[in-house]
Amino acid sequence: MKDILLKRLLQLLAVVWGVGTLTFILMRALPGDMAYRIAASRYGHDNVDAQAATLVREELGLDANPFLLYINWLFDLLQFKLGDSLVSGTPVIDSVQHMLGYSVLLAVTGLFISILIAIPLGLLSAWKGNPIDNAVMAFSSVVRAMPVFVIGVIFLMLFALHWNWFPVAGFGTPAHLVLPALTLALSLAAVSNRVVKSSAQRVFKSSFYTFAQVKGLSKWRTFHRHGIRNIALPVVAFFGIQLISMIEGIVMIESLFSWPGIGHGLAHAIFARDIPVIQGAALIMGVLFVLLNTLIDLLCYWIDPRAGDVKGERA
Amino acid sequence: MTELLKLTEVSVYAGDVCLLEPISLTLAQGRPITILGQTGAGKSLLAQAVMGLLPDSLRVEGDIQIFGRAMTLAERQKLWGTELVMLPQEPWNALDPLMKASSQISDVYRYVHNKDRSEASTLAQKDLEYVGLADSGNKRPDELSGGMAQRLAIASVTAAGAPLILADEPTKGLDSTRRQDIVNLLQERSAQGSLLTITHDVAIARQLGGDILVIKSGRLIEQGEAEKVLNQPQHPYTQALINAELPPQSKTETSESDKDVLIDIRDLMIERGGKNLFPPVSFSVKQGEITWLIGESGRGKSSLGDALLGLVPTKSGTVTRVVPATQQATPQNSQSYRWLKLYQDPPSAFTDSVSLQVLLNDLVTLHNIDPSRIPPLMTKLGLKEALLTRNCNNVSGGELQRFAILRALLLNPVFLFADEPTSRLDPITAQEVMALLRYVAKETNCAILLVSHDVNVVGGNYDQVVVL
Amino acid sequence: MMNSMTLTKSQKIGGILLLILLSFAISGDLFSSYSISQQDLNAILEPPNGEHWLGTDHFGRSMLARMAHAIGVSFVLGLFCVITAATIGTFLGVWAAWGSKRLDNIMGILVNILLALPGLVIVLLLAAIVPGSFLMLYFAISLVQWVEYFRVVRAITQTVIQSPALQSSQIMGFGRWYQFKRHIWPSIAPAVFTLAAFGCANAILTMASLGFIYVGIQPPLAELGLMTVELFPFYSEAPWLLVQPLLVMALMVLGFHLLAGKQK
Amino acid sequence: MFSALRFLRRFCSFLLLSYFVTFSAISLATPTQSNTLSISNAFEFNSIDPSKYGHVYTRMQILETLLNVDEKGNLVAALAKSWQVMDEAKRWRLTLREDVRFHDGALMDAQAVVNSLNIAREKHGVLRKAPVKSIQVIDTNTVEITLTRPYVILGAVLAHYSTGILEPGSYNQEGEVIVLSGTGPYQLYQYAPPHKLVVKKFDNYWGKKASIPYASYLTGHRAESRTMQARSGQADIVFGLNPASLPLLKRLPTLTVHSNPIPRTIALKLNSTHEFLKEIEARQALSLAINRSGIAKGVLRIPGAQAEQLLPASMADWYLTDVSESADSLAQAEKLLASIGWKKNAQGTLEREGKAFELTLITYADRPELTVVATALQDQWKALGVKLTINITNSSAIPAGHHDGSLEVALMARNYGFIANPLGVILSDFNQSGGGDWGAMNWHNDDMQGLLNKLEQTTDTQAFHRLSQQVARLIYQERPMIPVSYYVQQTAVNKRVKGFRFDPFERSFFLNEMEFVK
Repeated sequence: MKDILLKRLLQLLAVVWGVGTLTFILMRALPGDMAYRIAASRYGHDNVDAQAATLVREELGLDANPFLLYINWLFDLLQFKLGDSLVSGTPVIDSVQHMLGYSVLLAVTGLFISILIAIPLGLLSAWKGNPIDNAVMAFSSVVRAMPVFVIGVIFLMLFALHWNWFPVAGFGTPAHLVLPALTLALSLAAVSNRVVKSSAQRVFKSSFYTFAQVKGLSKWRTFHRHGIRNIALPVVAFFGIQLISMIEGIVMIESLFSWPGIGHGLAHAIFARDIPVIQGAALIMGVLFVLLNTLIDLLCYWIDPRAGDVKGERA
Repeated sequence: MTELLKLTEVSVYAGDVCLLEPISLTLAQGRPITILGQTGAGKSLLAQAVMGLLPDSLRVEGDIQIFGRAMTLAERQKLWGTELVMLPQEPWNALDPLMKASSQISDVYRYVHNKDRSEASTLAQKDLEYVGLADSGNKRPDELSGGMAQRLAIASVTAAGAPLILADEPTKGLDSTRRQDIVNLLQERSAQGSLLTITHDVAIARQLGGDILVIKSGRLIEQGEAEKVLNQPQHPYTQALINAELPPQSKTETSESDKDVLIDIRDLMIERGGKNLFPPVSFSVKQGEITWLIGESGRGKSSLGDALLGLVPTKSGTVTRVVPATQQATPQNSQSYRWLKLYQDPPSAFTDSVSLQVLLNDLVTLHNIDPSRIPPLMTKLGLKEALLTRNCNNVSGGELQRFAILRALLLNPVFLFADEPTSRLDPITAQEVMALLRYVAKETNCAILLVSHDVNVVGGNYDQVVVL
Repeated sequence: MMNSMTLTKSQKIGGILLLILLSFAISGDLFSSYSISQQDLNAILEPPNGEHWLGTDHFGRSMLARMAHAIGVSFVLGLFCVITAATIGTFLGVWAAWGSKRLDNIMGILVNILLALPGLVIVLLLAAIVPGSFLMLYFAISLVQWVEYFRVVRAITQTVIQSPALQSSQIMGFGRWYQFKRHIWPSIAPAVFTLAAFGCANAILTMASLGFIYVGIQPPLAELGLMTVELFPFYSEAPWLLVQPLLVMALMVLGFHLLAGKQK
Repeated sequence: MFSALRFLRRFCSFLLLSYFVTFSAISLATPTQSNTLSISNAFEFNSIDPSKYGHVYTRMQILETLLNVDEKGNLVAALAKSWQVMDEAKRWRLTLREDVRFHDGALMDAQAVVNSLNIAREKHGVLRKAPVKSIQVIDTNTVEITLTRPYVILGAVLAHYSTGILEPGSYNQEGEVIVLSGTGPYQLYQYAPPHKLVVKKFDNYWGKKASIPYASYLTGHRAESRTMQARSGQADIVFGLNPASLPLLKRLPTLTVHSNPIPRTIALKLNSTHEFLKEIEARQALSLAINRSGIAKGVLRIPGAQAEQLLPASMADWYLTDVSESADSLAQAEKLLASIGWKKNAQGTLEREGKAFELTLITYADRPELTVVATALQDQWKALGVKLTINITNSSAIPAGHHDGSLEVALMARNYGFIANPLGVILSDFNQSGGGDWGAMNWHNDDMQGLLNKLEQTTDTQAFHRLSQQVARLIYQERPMIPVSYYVQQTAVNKRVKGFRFDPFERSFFLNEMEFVK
């Protein structure tokens, strides 16, 4: 247990430094005059001109030598100061927290609903076998092959326009969250239900499972006592991995449902060369990633205390 | 005497291929039956058929009566635990890897006998003490040794109190001291009901008594009273099975022969997981001789062998390879590829991605060995030409081990570490492999370090014994 | 490689499916009388008819020509992306598992940093560094995808390295390349093919998500991912347009998935 | 003890708790669907500084300016009751309205106005470009602005959102806006940049009091989601509908679609010293090769929006009435290019002295129409023999390219109503240095300079008209900028809203004139 936490702490430091430096270098390498880009975002894209650019350049002192900028950026970092957004002037912490808060809310709800979809589907196709298994497999492959916004549009047409149950876009009330989260959940569940199925099949076929029934336990009791915990192990690890690959889907969903998340915000920040926001966002997402993965590791450790790299192997 | 189990003309088919020819037997209360025979002879198919655990691809013929009533598969499955149980072959993967030992047993009391939580755990603790696992209640299966896991399996399966117990190879892979406890435990647990055991270990059959059936490649060849079958075996196959058994060996005997020393070991110690595996040991391995290394499982026999091959670091002591005087110190014989190893589980020592022929060609091209040496060796090792076209998965364990020896011989080995080469093989093939090792040592003057439990397989084939 | 080459029935279907798509791409490119950029502003959003077998898009360009070209482009770039990601991932995975412990730790830290940075940020940053080059986008996507291969390959290689088979080859004097060819590759090949199956489709989907936020668009290039974004506004007025790239992508994924066999 | 299920229960309770916390803060607000007019538009806002996003706050009627403009572009009184222009437009005196209150209750006086104007002068915006000498208080209700040289469009500048009047307390010492306390009929109620803001009725507004209690502004990036908001009735008024959705929306009974031309033109900016573009014939040929009616009808789906001239007909001074579209313009274009030595090579691309006629066009994706028009242009110029590569990047690449001379061609949407009097924009787009960031580039024409200087001083309308017609003709003939089409703003208004009026200068949504149909 302790070494998991220690390893993750080390990783946290490496990630904070690595992400920061990487974004810093990459941002420096971007072509295009930064002053102009920031002016464009500040004063509206039709209203930017040389005068605005010079104003921005003086105000932000963009011509200082990059190494100096990097040093005092690192120095600020140590005091947890992320600086202010070049475009809106608000502290990076607030704008990222606002955007990230909504994205995390969407991600967590989406993941949670995807768990509610994937586990029954996976277990059902493992338990009932082929007619259902193939149907679920075909369904998952089709959903995985489609860009997320197509699923989003289908839900919108159905639930928002046809039956008018949920609002089409925007945020504010829980009703706004339903359709975006459902779209994200479906795209995640299409992948994770296959993992649940293969893990469940492995456990159902394993000899300790039949041996438990030979001991006299009923089918349901065997599943309850032996099935859930053994199936959960690879599934929980997979959900941890999915947290990372979720960002592409989130960007599309946020843009389609006008959800004020980080995905869209980050894209704008990169176009507008708003370096502090990008670094702040990438940093906080990196830290969040490490924390979530630590949580997943602890969960896995709690399920299967046999630490060690190779899970499931006899020691 | 009530009839617990009555089988009439029960046989098992895969499609139209008969894997187990018709067998009839009646298992009465208090009178155990033991089924003897080679591994893979279809014995365990019978037990699985009775339990209703056969894979879907197989079909059962004949009539199975339990407590005098013929039952369908579903009915038999309802009897699991309370009336009819089977002890699985591999104890490790028959226990839930994530569940503590005590709860594997307390579950049965709680959910089969509907006891409440505290009563179930006290009953479980009582069972654990009974099988000698009192203090390992909180351990998980992977923290138990083979013997402990088997005893836990027995305790948990018999907790439901089923009178009729089937045991499939209950002592496989265990060393002799452990086997004794397992058999006693089985006898006690089946005292009220009855026991049907399947094994290839003649000593177990002798100890259990009752009736014995001998099966050879799917066919019943002899049946009768335990003493009668064991003392006056009618069928030649049964005789071979019985006299393959010899008294156990126990103390170190060093060879006084004048052969040259190949490896000289001085107070060698190896450490694994922070603790020393065995006290400092010194002996020398002589050319052309077989050194038999024996000791408890987990005492580091394999590590010692690997240390001699330079695969494992040593903690202290010295291992010096003595270049034999008779052969001049050609660079050729000190090369590492003449120090070879035979493995316990033959299929795992080969890659299944290519045929054996390809593996052989690889070896020939690597060391530009003269291919004409292969046919005579093949005949000596009893390997058929057609064998080479298949890959290692669809070839028997015995043939694979002999193929491994062929590959070793092609490299004119100087030293061969045989790590339990026969434990996965049945007695007859094990004997053949042992004889071949004898031949390798004598003919090619190659030193062999043998690690093995099968006292009756090794027999007299050794020149010195080292006990860890 | 002997046994993994005999294709099961489903793998054959997958192969045929992909061949059909490829032949449609090549034949479409060669024989269609229209170029991918030839516009006819009086004939926009026409349903499939005699003249244009797959109808026309919002510029009046022949969808047949564009779809054929798009499949070709997406196939080539998808494969390029998969091959780069697979080679980098497999090489580093095997190297990390097989090389020295220190190297393994360094790789571990590098991978964690890369994982922590959301894939999209890396792709966006790289796309911004070399604007306009399409290959760079796919290279950026493969930079994000190689981590998957790395993790899977490293896990499998670690088990294979401790296997007796590899040890026996080592003792018998076989070199590392032989050990890789005979022992490591056959055990990681199925997993790599499965990842590759979805890798190609994911590359195209990432392109679509990029196109959704106006990155990487270069008229008149026809690429499946960007076409879905381009035709998306016409989903209610001309739904048969948006269906075509989606259908092709679904068939592609199905084809790759069947070809990779049923591991996952 | 069944730990897995217990864990799941704890996880759900944690999630529900977080829901309640996040949403309670927002859902408790009193605006509900019934008492709020919801508006959906494409543009974000991320600061309350009028010089940056003033246009959002004037449209939501929080912020007001001294002068206003009617649909025709004539100056109208607003916070300033009346104004005099003295000694050839070098001294302007404005008398303020007396009973105007700021949102925080303070009365508006000359001191507050001068303070706002002076701060606006420091920041980027139209006032900073005006040649202002001084802005002083004359008495509590009159303000005087003196200029270094005659500047006839100062009135239009004072109607620009960046010169909005805020209560002095809204600024901190450095002049940054910390509170948006304006004088409009609505005041800021909830501010969640960059996507949402809600305004509340301001009861003691000096003018026509609003009737709808709340109004919300939501940024919807994608046109498709804005269309759906209109269809589902979730948004009462949706601006910036994309062409593809018009046929469908027009058929819906619940809403009406308004099409209003606005003085914004999609135009091409050419680098007039570029070796391929320096001859007038080349620029005229490129303009002739454009199938403007096809683009308007097929691409923008607004038949009749094609633009032969830079400024639309609604700006009478700058619109030549005797100009018409020439037929078979592609043949004429080819003849023109042949006359200056261009010949088509084997691949169908024009060549002269071994150099192929290749250009790079810069445009930006923030306005979706631009990428689509660029793609159409690419194919039409390909027919002429000009190979065009399109580079979709950030809009700031155009002014940047203008200054470092790297720009060849750019496609943009120029708002000639940015300052109420178009002369303001013309002046900045065609100034002495050969053009402007968003205007011509390296186009040196002497009589153009003369005309513009005179125009700056002429206050008499006939003289102004004669001069502006000459400027328009020069631009039409020499083609430093090639117009493609005018903008027609498509707006969907839900039938439950009465009194919607569209402002062609996009300065106000006129929220206070609207009511809900009971």
